[in-house]
Amino acid sequence: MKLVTAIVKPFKLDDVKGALKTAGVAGMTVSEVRGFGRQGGHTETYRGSEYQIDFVPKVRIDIIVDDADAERVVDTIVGAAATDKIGDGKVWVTDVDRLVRIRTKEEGADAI
Amino acid sequence: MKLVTAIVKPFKLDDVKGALKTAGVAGMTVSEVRGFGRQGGHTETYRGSEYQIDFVPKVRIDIIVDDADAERVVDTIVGAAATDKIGDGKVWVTDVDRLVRIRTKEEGADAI
Amino acid sequence: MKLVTAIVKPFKLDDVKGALKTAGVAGMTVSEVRGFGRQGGHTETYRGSEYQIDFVPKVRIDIIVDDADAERVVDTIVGAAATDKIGDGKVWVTDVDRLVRIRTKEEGADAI
Amino acid sequence: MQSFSIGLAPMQADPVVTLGGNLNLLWVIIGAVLVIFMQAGFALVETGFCRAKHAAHVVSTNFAVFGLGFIGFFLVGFPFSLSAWDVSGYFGGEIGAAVGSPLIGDGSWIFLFKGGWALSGGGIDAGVIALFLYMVAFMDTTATIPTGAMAERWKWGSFVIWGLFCGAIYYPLFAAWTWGGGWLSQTWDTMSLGAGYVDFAGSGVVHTVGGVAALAGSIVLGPRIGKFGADGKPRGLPGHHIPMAMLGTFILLFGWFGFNAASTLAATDVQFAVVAANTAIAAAFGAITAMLWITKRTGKPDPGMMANGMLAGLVAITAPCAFVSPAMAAVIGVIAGVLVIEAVFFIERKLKVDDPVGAIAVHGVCGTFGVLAVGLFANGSYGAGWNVSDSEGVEGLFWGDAGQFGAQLLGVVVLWTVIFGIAYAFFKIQDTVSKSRGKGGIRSKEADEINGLDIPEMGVLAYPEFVSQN
Amino acid sequence: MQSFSIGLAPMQADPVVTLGGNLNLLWVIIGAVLVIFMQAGFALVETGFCRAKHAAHVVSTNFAVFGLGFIGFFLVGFPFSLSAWDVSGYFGGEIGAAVGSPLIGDGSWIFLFKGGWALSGGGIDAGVIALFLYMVAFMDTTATIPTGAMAERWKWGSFVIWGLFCGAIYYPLFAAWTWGGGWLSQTWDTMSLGAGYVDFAGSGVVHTVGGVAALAGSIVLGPRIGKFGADGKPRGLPGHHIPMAMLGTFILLFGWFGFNAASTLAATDVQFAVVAANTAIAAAFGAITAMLWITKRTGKPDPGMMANGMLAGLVAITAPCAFVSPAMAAVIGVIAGVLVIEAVFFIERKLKVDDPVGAIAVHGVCGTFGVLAVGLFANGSYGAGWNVSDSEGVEGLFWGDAGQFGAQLLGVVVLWTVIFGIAYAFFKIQDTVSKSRGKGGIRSKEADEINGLDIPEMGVLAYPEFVSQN
Amino acid sequence: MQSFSIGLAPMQADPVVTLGGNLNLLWVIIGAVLVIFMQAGFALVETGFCRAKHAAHVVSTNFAVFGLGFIGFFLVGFPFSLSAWDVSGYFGGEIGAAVGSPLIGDGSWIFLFKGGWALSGGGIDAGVIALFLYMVAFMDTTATIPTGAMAERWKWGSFVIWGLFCGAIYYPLFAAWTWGGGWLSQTWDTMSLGAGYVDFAGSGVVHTVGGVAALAGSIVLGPRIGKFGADGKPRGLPGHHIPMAMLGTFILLFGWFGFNAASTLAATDVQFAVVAANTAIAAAFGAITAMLWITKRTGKPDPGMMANGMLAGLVAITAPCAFVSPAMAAVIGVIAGVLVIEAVFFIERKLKVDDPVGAIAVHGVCGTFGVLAVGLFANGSYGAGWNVSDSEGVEGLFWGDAGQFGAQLLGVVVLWTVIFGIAYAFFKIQDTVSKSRGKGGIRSKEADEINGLDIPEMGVLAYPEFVSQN
Ligand SMILES: Nc1ncnc2c1ncn2[C@@H]1O[C@H](COP(=O)(O)OP(=O)(O)O)[C@@H](O)[C@H]1O
Ligand SMILES: Nc1ncnc2c1ncn2[C@@H]1O[C@H](COP(=O)(O)OP(=O)(O)O)[C@@H](O)[C@H]1O
Ligand SMILES: Nc1ncnc2c1ncn2[C@@H]1O[C@H](COP(=O)(O)OP(=O)(O)O)[C@@H](O)[C@H]1O
Repeated sequence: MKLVTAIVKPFKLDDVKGALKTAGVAGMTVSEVRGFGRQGGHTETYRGSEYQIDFVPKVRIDIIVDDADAERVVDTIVGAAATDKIGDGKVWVTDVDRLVRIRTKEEGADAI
Repeated sequence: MKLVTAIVKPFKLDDVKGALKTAGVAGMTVSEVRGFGRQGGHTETYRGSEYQIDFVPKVRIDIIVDDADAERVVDTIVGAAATDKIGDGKVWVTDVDRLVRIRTKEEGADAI
Repeated sequence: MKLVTAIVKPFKLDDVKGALKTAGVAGMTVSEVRGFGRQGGHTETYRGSEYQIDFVPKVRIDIIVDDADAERVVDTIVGAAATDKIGDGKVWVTDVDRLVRIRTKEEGADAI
Repeated sequence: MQSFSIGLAPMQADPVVTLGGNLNLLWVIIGAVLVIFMQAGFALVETGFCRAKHAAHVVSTNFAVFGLGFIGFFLVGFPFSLSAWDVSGYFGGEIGAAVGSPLIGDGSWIFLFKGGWALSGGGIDAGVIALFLYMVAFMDTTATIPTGAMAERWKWGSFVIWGLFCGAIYYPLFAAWTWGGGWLSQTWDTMSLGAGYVDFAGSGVVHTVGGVAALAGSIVLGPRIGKFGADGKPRGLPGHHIPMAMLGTFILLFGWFGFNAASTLAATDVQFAVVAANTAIAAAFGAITAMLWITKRTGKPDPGMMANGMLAGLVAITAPCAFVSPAMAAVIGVIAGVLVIEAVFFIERKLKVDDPVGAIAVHGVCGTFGVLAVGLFANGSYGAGWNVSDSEGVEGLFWGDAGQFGAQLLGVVVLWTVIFGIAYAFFKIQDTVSKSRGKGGIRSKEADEINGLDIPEMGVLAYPEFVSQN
Repeated sequence: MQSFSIGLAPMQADPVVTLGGNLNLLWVIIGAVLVIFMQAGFALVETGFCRAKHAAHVVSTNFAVFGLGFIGFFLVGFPFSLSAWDVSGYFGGEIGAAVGSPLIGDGSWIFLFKGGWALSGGGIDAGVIALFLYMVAFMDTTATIPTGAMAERWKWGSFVIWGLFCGAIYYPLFAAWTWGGGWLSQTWDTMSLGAGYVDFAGSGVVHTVGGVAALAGSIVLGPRIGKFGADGKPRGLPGHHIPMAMLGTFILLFGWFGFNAASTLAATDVQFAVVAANTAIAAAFGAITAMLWITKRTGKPDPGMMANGMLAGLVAITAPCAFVSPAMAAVIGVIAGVLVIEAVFFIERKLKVDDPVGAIAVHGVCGTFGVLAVGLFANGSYGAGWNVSDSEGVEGLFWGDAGQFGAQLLGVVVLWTVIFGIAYAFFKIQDTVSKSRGKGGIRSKEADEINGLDIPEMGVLAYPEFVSQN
Repeated sequence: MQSFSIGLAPMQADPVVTLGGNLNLLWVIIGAVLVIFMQAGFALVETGFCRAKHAAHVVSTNFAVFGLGFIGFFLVGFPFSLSAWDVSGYFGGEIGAAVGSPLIGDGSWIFLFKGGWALSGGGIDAGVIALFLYMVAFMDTTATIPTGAMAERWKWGSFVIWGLFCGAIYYPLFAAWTWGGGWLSQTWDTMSLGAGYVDFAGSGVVHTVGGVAALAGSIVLGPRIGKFGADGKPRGLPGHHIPMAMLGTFILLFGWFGFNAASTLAATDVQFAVVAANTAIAAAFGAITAMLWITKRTGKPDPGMMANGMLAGLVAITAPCAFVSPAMAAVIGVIAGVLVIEAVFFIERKLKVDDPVGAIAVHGVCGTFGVLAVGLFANGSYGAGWNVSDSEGVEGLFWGDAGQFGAQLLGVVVLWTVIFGIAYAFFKIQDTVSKSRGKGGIRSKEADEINGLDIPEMGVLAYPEFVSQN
């Protein structure tokens, strides 16, 4: 199996989730993260003193998929998350050795 | 080394931590995540209008272990996190190339 | 490509970010996590009853890098995050099969 | 309150009258202080019911509107509306004589007044200044109502103009007509309608006037992104801090006693005690009725609707509070508790208007009900000589005076046509001018709305440290 | 307060007496408004000390209980308890005469009253209505005490019944016996105990009555999941919002001045100033003593205990505040500051009862101490003719009147047997009936308690956006 | 307020005078209650402007300082400063006579008083006790000002000593000199300066005294880690809860009416109404001016500066509020709104002093401006016989009395030399002693400051569940 990890803009989460559902993805895990990259941050002032906002809020999505589905899932995410503006984020794939569903102890593909 | 990642129900964190301690696991990293899966979400109404709660709060646990311990650790988590109700979560294992303990610069197994 | 993951002390984030910038790292993703390890927790009392604080706040940094840069990036983090006190954290490296930049659909090294 | 003064007759010499006047002056000042504190209540209710990414913006509009409206009212709003009101009778006779005179119209057909600009010039004494302080607090309540309905998408710069406009011109109009001695208060004479248009503490003057502006502003702004689904159905966008909204509601309840009970302008008029109790009774019945009604409608006791229910009862009892019995106050509270929920549904589902906090339903709809309630439930036991009329006590339809109901109905029509029209014109013109100037109108940029108004508009997040979802 | 009226003698004709009556009426209304605002204080303290996942539920119980108790008291609670109280003497003689009469018992042995249901019917005037408003606010304080002790595990539906029951029946009983002219207030006559049972502003009538209900309810509900470890040791479950709890405590301090000082029912009785100061003194000494004591006991100045310490001082001084000197008020505050902490320890560690906010220790234990404090520290300088007795001033044991202490002791026994018994029976019966109906009792479902009551019971999270741990 | 009593002449017999005295007593108590509530405002402003990891510590210092200062003032502070103040004239003549006498100095050169320790001993009556309650509330305002400027790095143990010291000795000094009848109030006699040093409600006595202590404390503590970059430039460290700070500001506005308007000590002196209005006017103009000025300076309407602007207006009008016209109150508000921002910049950028909440700029700088404003804008229409002088009304420079400006200037010099010196010495000595004892000084440990003071100092986090960044 593969673990597909995506960093996307928060307001895009709904679209991505929708697209993945349609693409038959049964589950995913999401977390709030902060991103730093080309999009960069900006300087604001608080009570007259400047401060840096380096990080931009992003959402991280982790999805375990069958090897066969990895490519399709990545493309689905890329398609749904794109605004074509800087800061859209990244998607990457890593290899998973083993997967277990806690409730049923099923392993591998059955556990997805 | 291996990275064992588990998604469990928040109120199970204490049990899992306890079981892992007993199993000799010296450290772990935990984060608050939101899960989407078979457990599904539900619809509520706020001021008379419906809204979807798609994601369920979950806890993510990341543990670096020696290759030899991976299986035992996975089983320990599965054992401790199970409520046999839908939404118990998943555990997966990925391969780690390199590990360093920042404080001592120790590498590999010594760094765990 | 490689995924470098680091768990560091929150107040060290600025230093690490700075060092990575200097080292030419263009982007990273950060999240708030809680750590458990040798540093251990402590017992406090609330309204006269004791309670355990098992986890220490930590920051997680995920960075996708070119294979060639992995080592240098790890060393940079280790150098910048160290306080030589217990609880400094870990850095680990895992392998990445595929990377896509959502905005441009660029793949691999170009997507970093 | 009413135009012109009843109460203690001015008898310079009598130390008891003077002391009674001191007592009344204190009561009015305490009332003003309580009403001013309501600003905090509005700020918390509106902020709590909005989303975290806009919280600094929403709370700041509520904060700034106090000063903006205040300045407009101080400079010209008070003179325009209430400067000709003689309150010396309440304050012992020696202070509080009118400083103003008609500006537009005369006799029973006055539309605006003049005199006492910036509380300067002759005749300004402790009595006039006390009246100003109490009245400026009422005006600020009106000014802050639209900040709730228009929250999460209103440009700071556009909002600032509203604040000044409301204090200087918008609020003063209807206030002049009702309390200042203007034409509506004289309809007992000009149209022989009961005791003329009667609004004891402002269901109309303050709440409906604010509510129609909230509606006008929300229409011009349009709904928040994501409020209505592709199917046109409204979607719930939960407020980010329920305890904050609940605290705000309690603060409003607290301040409302100054709003209603001190509107006797006299502690020597023991009716203020009845007014205070009726206020609490309507609030309690409104809250519980709304709790039960929303449970019946959607299955759970939505905290937001409970809070709206209490406010609905408070708004509805504001006009009739001095003229009805406690039992009738309970009835008014019950009706308001149901009405506010149905109004929220109607506004969202039928009108497709987005009001994040329910300001239109609470202040506009229940305020209107309050005005009519005077014409229905007033029992004639209080209000003899109201509006310097020959009335022996304000009496509603159910107690036999159809004329009074007519007066109230007339006021309602004016509120929903003339006053709503002025508000709509104001926002529409402001929006058009801004667009024609390439400034994009009174609504904030789409990107800002999506990411939150706090950083782009205020430069700070409400909660820079708390990690939040969406 | 006491049963029946002293103060100004009614002299219709005299304008000074009338004006004095107006001043007193205003003071009572201002007092009522301050006490009503205490609801916000309770809501914040209780919500702040609970966990985020239950916050919308806890704040909503505190919000709704105001209206639920109010309605019960409005319809029948006030008539049952205080309708025969003649307060005309305070209000200038022309208003405030009693509207009720004995319902059960007569002479010095009255248990319940009747008359003035829903503030309707003859004799209801501004004076009676003012008394109602002040008294309903006291009742609501009692009603909201159990919402703290029973928080995080109480089913909404069951809670609603409590609110109505407390306002209609539970609170009125002891109030009738103490302030309404009931048998306890007559013990100076029937048992020749000092001036009879004396409770100036309600350490017993309000706080202990609420505190014993909190204990009864917590026993029936049982502790929260995870409160006691396998070893039976209590575990700390930190409150989710300390600043919220601190703000709540300050609001309670603020409102308490209305609670105690306005209980003279007269500003013409300058003792109200002494009462106000004694209230502040006990609060200050209670807070600082608790801060030092908890530091001594556990090593750090726990904010929660500091807050409880101030409330402990306030609760304890409530009964004796008019009868003791400032220095004695300080002593009472110091004792309360230690007592509340030891009581929390005893309740958790020995009784194994779970009270998330310390309501039982603060209101039940310190309220009981306050009642006894009258019988110990009252110095005889105030309270001549109290309870229409022949007493020349309420005097405690340390000043020589053992009888007064006897009266107070009797009251305490009644509170912890009869009143506690009624509360326990209420919750137990409600629980049993619900279970027998297959409704699972008054405690919320285990799964709901684990995941938080907000979504299942209220339909919304208190903080839908903030990411939270556990 | 002023030293010694004017107002109603004592005429035992006359019931109208007695009743007027009751009314005034009530007004003073209500004023005291409002000022006490300001503690909640300070707690919220200071906590909201600090970072989440210190929030339980900051809110707890604000909570505890109320009791600590109170105890010090109760035991010795009040006797030292105000025990010789005869207020019987305000309260009808029968109560409120002075209980104290000079301790150090005599005639027109008194520095400290004695008598009435712990409100015990002869002569203590409702009038004296009312004065105490009102004055202790003023003292606590001073005591809580440094908790803001010194926040996030102040050791709990060191803070506790400050609280006691401020109530017992620090605050009483200048209060004795200004209001107690001390030497500064007599400068009309000793140096023939106008009506002597005049401070109606405490821009100097309360706010500047607190502000200079805030400056002294911040200097001794040094800036927070990370406040100044390597380049020496100040860095913004955003407050963690803007709505909390805004609510606090509204609560302060609310309480300020008790602070200023009740300082007439008499509702029979109708000037209290003018004072109340002037207070609101300066607050409104201060807030809006600051909003515009910060937008001009940094581009956006920083909520923190808007809040500071309102407080600046309030602090500045506190001394002159009774002596100036409404229009002049607006001018004072405008000046304060600009002044506070420039002062914050100066303190941070030039003095390199770190004040997380702007307490030095708001209370110290604008308080000083307020003191001088009396000497500039007072129009002579009020204050005849002030400080028992022969003045026919306090008159500022612009109205022709240079002497009055001289008196005010003298007061300012004393504040910034003697009083600042005492505060600096206190903190410096405390720090040195602690270090010499190996206790590390009054500043908290570096590690604690970095991780947050909540756990190490208080044992609990303010928000144990909310996930937060940094
Ligand atoms: N090298 C990287 N490793 C991990 N995450 C990255 C990396 N580069 C960017 N990101 C994440 O992707 C987000 C978007 O990247 P950014 O460079 O800002 O724009 P774009 O995705 O258009 O190139 C960043 O906010 C960060 O969260
Ligand atoms: N394919 C997946 N990839 C990543 N996380 C998943 C995936 N499927 C489920 N999860 C996580 O596991 C949790 C539980 O899964 P769910 O399907 O709801 O129940 P069960 O674990 O019993 O099958 C989800 O809330 C989600 O966090
Ligand atoms: N085996 C592990 N797997 C994952 N994270 C770990 C592991 N051990 C430690 N960590 C993380 O590293 C942090 C520091 O580790 P700790 O043992 O406390 O000190 P040190 O890094 O000095 O050995 C922990 O708080 C935790 O977040």
